[in-house]
Amino acid sequence: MSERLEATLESLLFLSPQPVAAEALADATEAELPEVMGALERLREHLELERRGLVLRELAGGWTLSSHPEAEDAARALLSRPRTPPLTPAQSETLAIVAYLQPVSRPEIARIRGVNAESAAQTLLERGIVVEAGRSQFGAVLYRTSELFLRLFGLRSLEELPDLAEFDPSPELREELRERLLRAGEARAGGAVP
Amino acid sequence: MSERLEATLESLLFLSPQPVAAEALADATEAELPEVMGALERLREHLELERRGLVLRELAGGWTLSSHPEAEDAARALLSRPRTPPLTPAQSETLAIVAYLQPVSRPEIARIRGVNAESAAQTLLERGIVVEAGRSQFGAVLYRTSELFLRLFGLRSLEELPDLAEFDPSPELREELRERLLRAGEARAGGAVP
Amino acid sequence: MRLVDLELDLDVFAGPFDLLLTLILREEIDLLEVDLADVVISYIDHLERRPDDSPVAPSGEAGRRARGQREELDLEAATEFLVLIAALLELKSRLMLPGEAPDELVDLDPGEAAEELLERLLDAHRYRAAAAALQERLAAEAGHRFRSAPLPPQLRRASVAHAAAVYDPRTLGAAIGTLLTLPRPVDLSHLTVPRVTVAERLSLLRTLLRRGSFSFEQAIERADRVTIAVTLFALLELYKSGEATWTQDESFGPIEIAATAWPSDVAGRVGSPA
Repeated sequence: MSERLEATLESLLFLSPQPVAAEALADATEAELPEVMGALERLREHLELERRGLVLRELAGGWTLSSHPEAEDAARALLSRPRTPPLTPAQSETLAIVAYLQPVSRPEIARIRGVNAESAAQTLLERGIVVEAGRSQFGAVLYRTSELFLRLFGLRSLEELPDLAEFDPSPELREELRERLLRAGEARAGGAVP
Repeated sequence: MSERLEATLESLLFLSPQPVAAEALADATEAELPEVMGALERLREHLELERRGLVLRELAGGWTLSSHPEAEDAARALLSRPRTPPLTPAQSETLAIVAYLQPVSRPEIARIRGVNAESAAQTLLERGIVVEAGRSQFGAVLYRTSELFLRLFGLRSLEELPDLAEFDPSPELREELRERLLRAGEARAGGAVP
Repeated sequence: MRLVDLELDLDVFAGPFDLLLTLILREEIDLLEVDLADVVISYIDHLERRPDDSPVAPSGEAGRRARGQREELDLEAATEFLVLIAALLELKSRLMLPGEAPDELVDLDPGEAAEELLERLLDAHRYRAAAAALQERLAAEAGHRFRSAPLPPQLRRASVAHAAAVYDPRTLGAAIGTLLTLPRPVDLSHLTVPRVTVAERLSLLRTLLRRGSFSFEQAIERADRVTIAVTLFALLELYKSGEATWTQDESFGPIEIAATAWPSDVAGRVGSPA
């Protein structure tokens, strides 16, 4: 019976993403609190002695199972592979702006694209392709590309970004890239053409 | 070392939200596939013999840990939600047709059931049991079962579904139906016809 | 209820549903002449009538079981009816559509049609049995729950070591090229500068109002479309400020405009004797 209690507690903690208080475990298993405390202690020892892949811990909010720290490298290899679905046009544009102008702020990206850049920038941040790089003098968060960005695009350094001459619709203009992008963006957004 | 492999595999499967193929486990642990298969088998046996709260199973093309059924009452008490809400007859019929005929379109499902499959198909889609699978040559959306379907129904692959022929109506029923369609009226013919 | 018990009274046929099927399949009744909607209505009537016709059910456990059993039979019969009527509808619509060969138009091979109906019924039985088996499987799996938890924070960041070059840097150059393209200036040459202002039309309407009531037609005599629109706008302004109101007895009829009884610009007088 009490061996069964250990197993049931293991099941319950396996299913709970958050730590569970011993009282809640006692309620769910219809066992007495001291019984539950004893079973938890035995389960913890058992997992440790048998050198299993799980560790039982008591945290502030209650008891929780976690994976063994020794498995972390393998876990990273299995679960932390970069997510690389094809980039949407909004993501490509946002990433291109960050790549060529870095560091660049979110309001600037929005001005250049003529539309809100919120969700595309958020996705790039979450995937770790773009990272924060301090704040502008006006307090806006600045972005730059990450090392992961270089890897995913097969670049050794930012120097290897493609030369823009090939893609520039009016290469005769000699102004700075940032100025020209902002001007084109404002023309797109407001229609106020110079 | 190989004992460590068992523990690492347990950690990985604890962390993975989906079943993991043995090949992916071998990649992540930098072990050979036969070694991994052996370790998985030992882990499965160990969990069973030690009567632990976890069960290792091969499902949906990979390996996954689940809670032990004996803990189900306590799990229901603690988590206060069913594992998966039961299917209505309309939903299970629709699911059966998708499972055996996939990819299959909504009009085809309706043709077999004799009624519209709209709402049942919608619910199955929302619950992720069925997913879209492109379009038929006439432009109707096609459906197939998902990986979640295999997991929820405890199947390693679609091949494990029983042969549809097993559900053939008995020869007696078949004869009775034929009789009713073709000859039952014959006996009465003449009487009621205008 | 058994489907056998369904009695029909249609224009072209009176008798049990089963017999109708047989006669259709033997081409003694032309399917094109059968109003299938009436068959459906008869069936629904039959279903609704049934509880009153049935003998009083025994009470208690036995009664509950009997009722439960009957409901199951109903479900079976209902499935059968639905499958058959759907198949008949399909056959009928096929008969109504010209086929590729002209003689396909009215040709229904009774043997084939019967086989098709039988196959439909068998399929319905098969998939219902398969559905029941799936339900059982799902119930048997109920105790195997899966863990659903977010990854621990240290695993959530993508690891650089496992990154391969999957994206083409040229997409970035191309995106910048798109962003550098200036939009074509908007061509405004087709628009004419409005020559009439709301203020002008307001003062015209006020002048007309001072002379008494007038029709909208009078206010827009010889005016172009823009002027008509601006005049209407001015009229709405007058209505909003309470200076004028209008009546129109019928749609597209003349609009009569008159000053309101209590001009709002003399608010102090409102309520005092006129």
